[in-house]
Amino acid sequence: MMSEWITAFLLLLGSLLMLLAALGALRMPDLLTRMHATTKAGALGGGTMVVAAAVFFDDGAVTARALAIVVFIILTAPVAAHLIGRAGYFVGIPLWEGTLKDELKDRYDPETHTLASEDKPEDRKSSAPAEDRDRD
Amino acid sequence: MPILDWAVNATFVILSLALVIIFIRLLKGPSLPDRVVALELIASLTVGFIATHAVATGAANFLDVAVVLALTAFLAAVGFARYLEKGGYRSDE
Amino acid sequence: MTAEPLLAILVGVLFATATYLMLRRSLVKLVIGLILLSNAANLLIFATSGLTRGAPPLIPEGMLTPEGAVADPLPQALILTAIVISFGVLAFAVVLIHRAYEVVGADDLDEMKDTDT
Amino acid sequence: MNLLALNLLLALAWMMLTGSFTATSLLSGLVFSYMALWVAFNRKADHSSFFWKVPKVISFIAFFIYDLIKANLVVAWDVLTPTHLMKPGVIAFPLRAHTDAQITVLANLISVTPGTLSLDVSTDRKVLYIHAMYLQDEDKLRQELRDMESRVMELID
Amino acid sequence: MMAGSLILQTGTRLLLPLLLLFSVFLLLRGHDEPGGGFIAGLVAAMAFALYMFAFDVYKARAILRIDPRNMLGIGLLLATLSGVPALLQGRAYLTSLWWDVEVPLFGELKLSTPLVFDIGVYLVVIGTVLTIVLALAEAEE
Amino acid sequence: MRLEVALPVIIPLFFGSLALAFWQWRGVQRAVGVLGGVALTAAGIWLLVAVWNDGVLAMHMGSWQAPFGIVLAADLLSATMVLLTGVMGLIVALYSLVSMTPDHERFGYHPLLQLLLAGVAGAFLTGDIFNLYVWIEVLLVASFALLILGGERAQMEGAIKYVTLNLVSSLILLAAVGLTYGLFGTLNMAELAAYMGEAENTGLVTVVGVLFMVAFAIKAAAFPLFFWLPASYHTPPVAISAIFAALLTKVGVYALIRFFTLMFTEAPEVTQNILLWGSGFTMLVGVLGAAAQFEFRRILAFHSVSQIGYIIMGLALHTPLALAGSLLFILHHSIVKTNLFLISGISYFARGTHELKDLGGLYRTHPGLSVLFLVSALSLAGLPPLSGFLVKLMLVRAGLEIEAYWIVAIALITGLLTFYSMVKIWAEAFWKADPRGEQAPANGPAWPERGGLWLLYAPVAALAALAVLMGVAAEPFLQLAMAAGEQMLDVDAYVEAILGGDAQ
Amino acid sequence: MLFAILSIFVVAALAPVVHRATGRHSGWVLALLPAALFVYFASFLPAVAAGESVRLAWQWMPGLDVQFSFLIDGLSLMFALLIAGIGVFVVSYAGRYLEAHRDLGRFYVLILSFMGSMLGLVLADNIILMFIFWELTSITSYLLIGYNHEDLKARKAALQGLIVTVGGGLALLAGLVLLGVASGSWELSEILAGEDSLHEHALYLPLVILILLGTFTKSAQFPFHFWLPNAMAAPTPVSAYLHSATMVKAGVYLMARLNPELGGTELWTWTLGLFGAVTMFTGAWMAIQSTEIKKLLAYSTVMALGTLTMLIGIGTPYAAMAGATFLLAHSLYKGALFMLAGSIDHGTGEKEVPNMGGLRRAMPLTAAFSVIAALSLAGLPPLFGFVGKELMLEAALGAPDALAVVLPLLALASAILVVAVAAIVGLRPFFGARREYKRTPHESPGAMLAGPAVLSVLGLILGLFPALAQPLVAATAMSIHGADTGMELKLWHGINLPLGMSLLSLAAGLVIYRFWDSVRAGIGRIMVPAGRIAPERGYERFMDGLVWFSAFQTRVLQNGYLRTYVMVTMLTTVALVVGTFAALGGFEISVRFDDILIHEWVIVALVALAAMFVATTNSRLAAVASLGIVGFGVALIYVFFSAPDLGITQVLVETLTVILLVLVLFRLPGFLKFSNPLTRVRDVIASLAVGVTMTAVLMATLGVQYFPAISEYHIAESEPSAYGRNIVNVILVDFRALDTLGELFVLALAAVGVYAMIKFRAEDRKS
Ligand code: NA
Ligand code: NA
Repeated sequence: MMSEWITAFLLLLGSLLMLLAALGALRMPDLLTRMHATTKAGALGGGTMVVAAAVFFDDGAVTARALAIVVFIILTAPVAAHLIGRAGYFVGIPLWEGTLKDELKDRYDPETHTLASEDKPEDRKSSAPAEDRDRD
Repeated sequence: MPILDWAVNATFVILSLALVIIFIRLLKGPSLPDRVVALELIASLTVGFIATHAVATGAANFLDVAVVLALTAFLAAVGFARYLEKGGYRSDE
Repeated sequence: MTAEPLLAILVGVLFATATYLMLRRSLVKLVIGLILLSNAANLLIFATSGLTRGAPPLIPEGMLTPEGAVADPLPQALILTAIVISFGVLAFAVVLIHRAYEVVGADDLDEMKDTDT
Repeated sequence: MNLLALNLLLALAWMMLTGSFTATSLLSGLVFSYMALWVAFNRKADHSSFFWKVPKVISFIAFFIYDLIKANLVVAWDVLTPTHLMKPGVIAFPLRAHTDAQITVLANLISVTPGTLSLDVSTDRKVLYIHAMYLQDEDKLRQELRDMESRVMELID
Repeated sequence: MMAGSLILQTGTRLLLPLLLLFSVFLLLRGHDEPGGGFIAGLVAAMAFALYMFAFDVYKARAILRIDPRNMLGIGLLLATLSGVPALLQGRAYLTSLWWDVEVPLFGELKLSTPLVFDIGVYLVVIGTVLTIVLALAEAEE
Repeated sequence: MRLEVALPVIIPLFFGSLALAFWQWRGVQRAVGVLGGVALTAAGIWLLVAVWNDGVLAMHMGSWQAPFGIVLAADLLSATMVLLTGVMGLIVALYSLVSMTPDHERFGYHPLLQLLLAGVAGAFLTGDIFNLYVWIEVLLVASFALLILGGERAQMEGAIKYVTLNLVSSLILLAAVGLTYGLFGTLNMAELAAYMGEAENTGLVTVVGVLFMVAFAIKAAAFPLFFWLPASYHTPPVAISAIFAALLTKVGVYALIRFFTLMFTEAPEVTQNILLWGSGFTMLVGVLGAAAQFEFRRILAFHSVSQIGYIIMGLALHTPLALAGSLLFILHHSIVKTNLFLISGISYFARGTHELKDLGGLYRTHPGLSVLFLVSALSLAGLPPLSGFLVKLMLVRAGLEIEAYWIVAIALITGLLTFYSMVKIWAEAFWKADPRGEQAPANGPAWPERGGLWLLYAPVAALAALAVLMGVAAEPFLQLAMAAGEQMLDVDAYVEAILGGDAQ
Repeated sequence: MLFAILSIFVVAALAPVVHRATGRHSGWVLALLPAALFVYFASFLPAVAAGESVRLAWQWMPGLDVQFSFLIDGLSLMFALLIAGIGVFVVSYAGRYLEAHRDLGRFYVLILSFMGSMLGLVLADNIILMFIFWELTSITSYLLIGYNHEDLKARKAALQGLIVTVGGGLALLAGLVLLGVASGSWELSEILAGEDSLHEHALYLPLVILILLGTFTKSAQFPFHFWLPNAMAAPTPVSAYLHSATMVKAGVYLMARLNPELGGTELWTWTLGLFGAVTMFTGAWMAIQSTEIKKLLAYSTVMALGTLTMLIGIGTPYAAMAGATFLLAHSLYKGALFMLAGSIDHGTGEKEVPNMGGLRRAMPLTAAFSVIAALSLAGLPPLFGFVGKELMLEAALGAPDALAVVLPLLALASAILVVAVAAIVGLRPFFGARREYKRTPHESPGAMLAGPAVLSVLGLILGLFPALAQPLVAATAMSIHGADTGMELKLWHGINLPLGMSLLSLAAGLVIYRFWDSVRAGIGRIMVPAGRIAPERGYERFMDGLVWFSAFQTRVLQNGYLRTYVMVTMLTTVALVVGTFAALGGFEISVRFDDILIHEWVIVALVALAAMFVATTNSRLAAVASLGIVGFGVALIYVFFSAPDLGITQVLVETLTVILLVLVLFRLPGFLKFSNPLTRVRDVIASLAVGVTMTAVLMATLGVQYFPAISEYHIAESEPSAYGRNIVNVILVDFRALDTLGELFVLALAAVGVYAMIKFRAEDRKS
């Protein structure tokens, strides 16, 4: 009986987090801010609902599987976010106009795929504007 | 167990709603990364659906699908990221 | 009968969209059409042999047969085989259009009608 | 970190060979493989630390999950409120952490904690670029990141 | 390649062995639970594909050691020949044969020609996916 | 348990896998090519003899009693087709030893050929409709890979059409299989044959049958579904065109024969009428297509279409004589058309072109080749006493006996136009003076050295001899075909042999 | 007998060897074979003369009622002796005439095979066997006509002859099979002996028409006469002779052969009578317009063929006798004349009669034999030609009802023209003023004169002593008529109408000869318009039309646009499905939508939407991404309906596919809007048709299951006898392992193909 209440709660919580993530992805102004929403809410929501299932079945095998999923989500979600985020940034997807500062600007060299740790004065002139960055 | 049935149905509805919303983002784009982000979330939503379905039907085996789903969704993201790194179009409208 | 009619409609939609895509000039659309088409065929098999909710064809540990009715496992096996086969074929097709694009230099089937007559 | 992974692997291997996938077998697998590793590695000083850190690992995970929940509440707030309170921006965070493991864990941690998202590490590994949602008080943010970094560094070396 | 994303590479170092073990797990239990040679093979192949994305084709080939095309052939031979013992016994092709093997510590293992067959499937799937993916990636270099 | 039923599938699968496992060793590849052909031919002979002596044979895969497992079954039709597969595989494998470049061999030509044969043999032997789909896919993907081997632009363009249309056909086939299972709950051909009559809704059942018909008609390149063939057959290296001509469309035709003699026989007024009209148009459209061509292999490709029309005509007429005619026509066409492709290959080695306008003088410089061509070409045109006349006579007589006058008329007109095309090739490539002038070298750079030459000529001569033999020593072929025809129409015996036997 | 015929083909195969061995004497050596055959056939003469007929048979294809059966009666023996006898001279003649030709060896092969086929044709008793030899004569003659194959004219003529005769041959095949079906027998002897006549049979009309199509084309009857003279244009006189006087007589032979069974009806008499007469006149009429000597002879041959056909049609005993006589006479003089024409060509290098004259001194023997043969052709006593001509006119006068008026007139007209032709070929070259020639005229060697000598002199002897020919001719007439004609051959029939007609024709003919050049010119002026509508134009029109139409049809059907192919394929499927339902009924749908859960609706709807988006978006990557949605959605559907393994597989495969697409697509440009709105509307309609059809068919099968599914067995036996609890997996690796095995090879093959595509590149090899 208790476990049913917990299951129900976790399910609803998880799904609401998902809904939250979806709304965030829809309403946020630019790629990176959208990713803030999806990465966190999405990961937690998925995890929560799997845990709900684990609680519901209360069986070793299921628990193991649930655990595997949670671990996997926690391991992969941020990595994926990092990959998409930086890729999006490097191909010059514009940031929201409300963005205060960008310390990464012009430190990435698409030819060599290297990312500098501080501005070199000549970088300012040499680096091309975002539009010309992506070839073909 | 009325509470659970109710919760399950509610969950299905909420998830469906979320799915519709994120689908809109997928259609709107505008850039590929935006769509990939949407795809990622849809994968997570699918995990949610599966978990809920497992609870609803009492068949735990469906969770195996969720395990694989988590893995593949990640790989898809990596693939798309790689595509962008390789100098694909950032926006192909 | 549960959701078979619904799937029947979906199958129709998939066949239609696939056909439409295959009637375009773009190689990419062509291959995407083929992918949709194979999904449609699989769903068709799934629907035509009857749907069952929440009873996967698995036998609980320590038992000789599933308790109660389970979903028909044979169509599932057939579809699984079909999915794998389609995957192989479509992988080939995807690379084929890639190479065709390289040798012909255009994602346009109208550039590719010299071999016929 | 590698040892932790190894521990996990051995546990899984155990589960498979015994052919049972219950929580108990997972637990026993973890315990057995932990012991095995201890037998195998305790003479090697550089790894011995791993063993007294295991408790820390658990507390760390707890802290992490707490952060995750907090993060979501913040995002929820921002998503649901009509006007955007956020002041986003990309900041360069000079790293003290140096091993792959440290940097990776830190970056991922930052990505799942409130308002921050790791973009990338500079090729020379000196700087971590972070997208932050709330740059109202950048120094406070940098301080929080420092704390997190030191946590990670004492956990992993 | 992925301009060597440190984060991805470190993550992959951890994920690869996990995924490989997971795939073996799926393979072995496939006869009783969802899984089986094909699914397991795809998971393993994806693990290597991930490694290739994170590092590069040559590193991926290096950890593979065996050329996927040979793996392909070996898997096919395994699957094809798994049906032959039955023939030698004068029974129909692909008739399954079972041996219960007592393994110390871990109890009895069910060895069978279907298992051999499924392992063949496993190898073929890995070989196929990697042949394609690695070749494509090399073509890009 | 009859080993010979499964061997024709196992052998090429084994050799193919072997060649793949050792793809780095060219020697292994070439050995596999030849040994595989020899072994398959031997197995084919064994099977045919066994079926001739003991009637329909079956092997229940995995010892699972039909209809629960997959059954491999061989009647005279299947056995004959399997033997044909072996012979053609061997012939082409030999020819390839010289005609294929080391590059082609390095990239898997031999295993692809073996697995193509495996798929074809499997399709001929299986008694299970889904398993048929699987084997068809095997041979199809093998043919895909062979078609693009070499990476020429024309190959890619041809392949895109070939792949697309064959994929569509496979998916229609798959859908039809699913619907059949949905209606009858079984996949076993024999059981389906037994069930068909008892289904109340003949219309629905026949619709499913018609879906099968479309799928197989595409594979068989019948009107109006043949487009993939002329678009692709002439693009790959000639040995590959040759094996395609020998076997690919035959699988489609075989399946049509199997399905519409054994299973979907409830509404002949619909199915056989469609087939009859289809065959007529196929014959005419194909042969007219050829008349418009001036490239050696394209002419041959279009004729492949029109010849399929004859085979389907036999099926549509549906008498023992007609079916026997279809079977012999399949053999005849495989032998002759393959040979013509192989000959086009030799002429290509000699002159470096397939264009009739650039060819010429071969009668002067290559008299032996000329005779071999003439024999094959005239046989294709149905000239006595060659194989082509025998089969034409059978179909004409079968048609006139049941008063199907107009289809016979079309068949005869098609024969005349075939004659026209063959004579066109003869006059242009062989009789006409070499456009490069009298003193131009007889042979191009590709021409193989003395040692390899016989490997080009021996297969061609062998096939030509077969074409003559089939016409001159026709009686044994005739008896085989007649027996096969009777067997095809004796459904009950087939059902009994498959479902009656025990799984061991 | 079988041996006799096979021996020819064997020797033919060996001919080149013999030729190389015996050099310039090869002609004589090879001529020994026909000589031996002549003797062999002659040995049947007594029996046949006694009115018997010999039948010999060997088994071949009992399954199709085809056997090596031969029938020797008057008709076949007459032909056999002519072919073998004249064959002797043809071969020896060729040995010398073509001495210089590089391919004399191959020529022997052809000419001997041709003789063999001809013999087989006239001797065969089995109608299929007869047809086999019939076709062989067509193809060998094709190769002979095209003997100078590097000359375009020769190739064209050869093709024309082949198309016409083979086309007729196919009609003949149909006719013969009908004959076999109708009469229930495949042996001529049985058919002829059969009690009940075919006249009343339903198939009589079609089979007669089909058979006559075969014989008319072969025997160059109007309107198919045009190919024969063209066939003369290219090749050497000898082969020309074989065609005109032998091969084309195959048609006449067959009509004569079947006359007893099929003849005697209005249809038969009128068709043969009229067409024969018209051909007869046309031949003669064309002859005097020709100037090349071979053409003159060829057209006069057409005239002779017409005469024979007409005589067979008339069908009276008299006509039969006339036919037999005319047949023999014509073969003798025409053979001589063709070889002599060759001899003139050989001696002077001249082919045009107008340029000839005064050769009698340079070529005395040639001149002498020419005159004799020409007189026989003109039908002057005391030559055998006269006997034939008298009988012919007599028979024409004796034709039934109206024909008795038409035929004699045409016969007389032709006779007049033939006299002129005879004079032109027999006198013109040798008398009058001596002309200038390419070569200094010289007499031909013995080998080339032996034939003409024997044949023309034989014509004279038989003319003086017709009794010598009586046995053979009578026997032949008997076969043609089907009963003994009881007539005697006589040189002198007394003063009667035919004699009068002969004299008239002689006088008129000589007048025409006198003014030949102006006559030709005059006719030329009239015939120019007529020429256009000649049947030959018809043939050319037909061939051009054929090529044009096939090109057009192919442009339309095989137009190279894949989307056309897809469209046709899909719509064919739709049409056949709809048509079948329309024809057989049985389209019933009973479906309910009440038991569907909300999230099932949502997922299905989203999949459908995603698919439509994929189909319509112009962003390639958006398409790929939403393809992923379709994949996940379908996986969810599998999960919702209890297929976990399917769900997993679907997810994995879909992801992999998307990754592959991403890997290969990034080089390709974005979509362009290629098609215009109208096309898109059309395509949407077609696509909808496909979709609706599939939905309809699927819905029709829903809830219909005639028999329990075999999977009940799998569910029950999975654990007990296959030791597996995942039934799907057990099916895959045990119950239906063979499917999975095949599936593996599909994967492997795809990989090999992809690998080859990527690594094995044409452009690399070239560089
Ligand atoms: Na059916
Ligand atoms: Na063919």
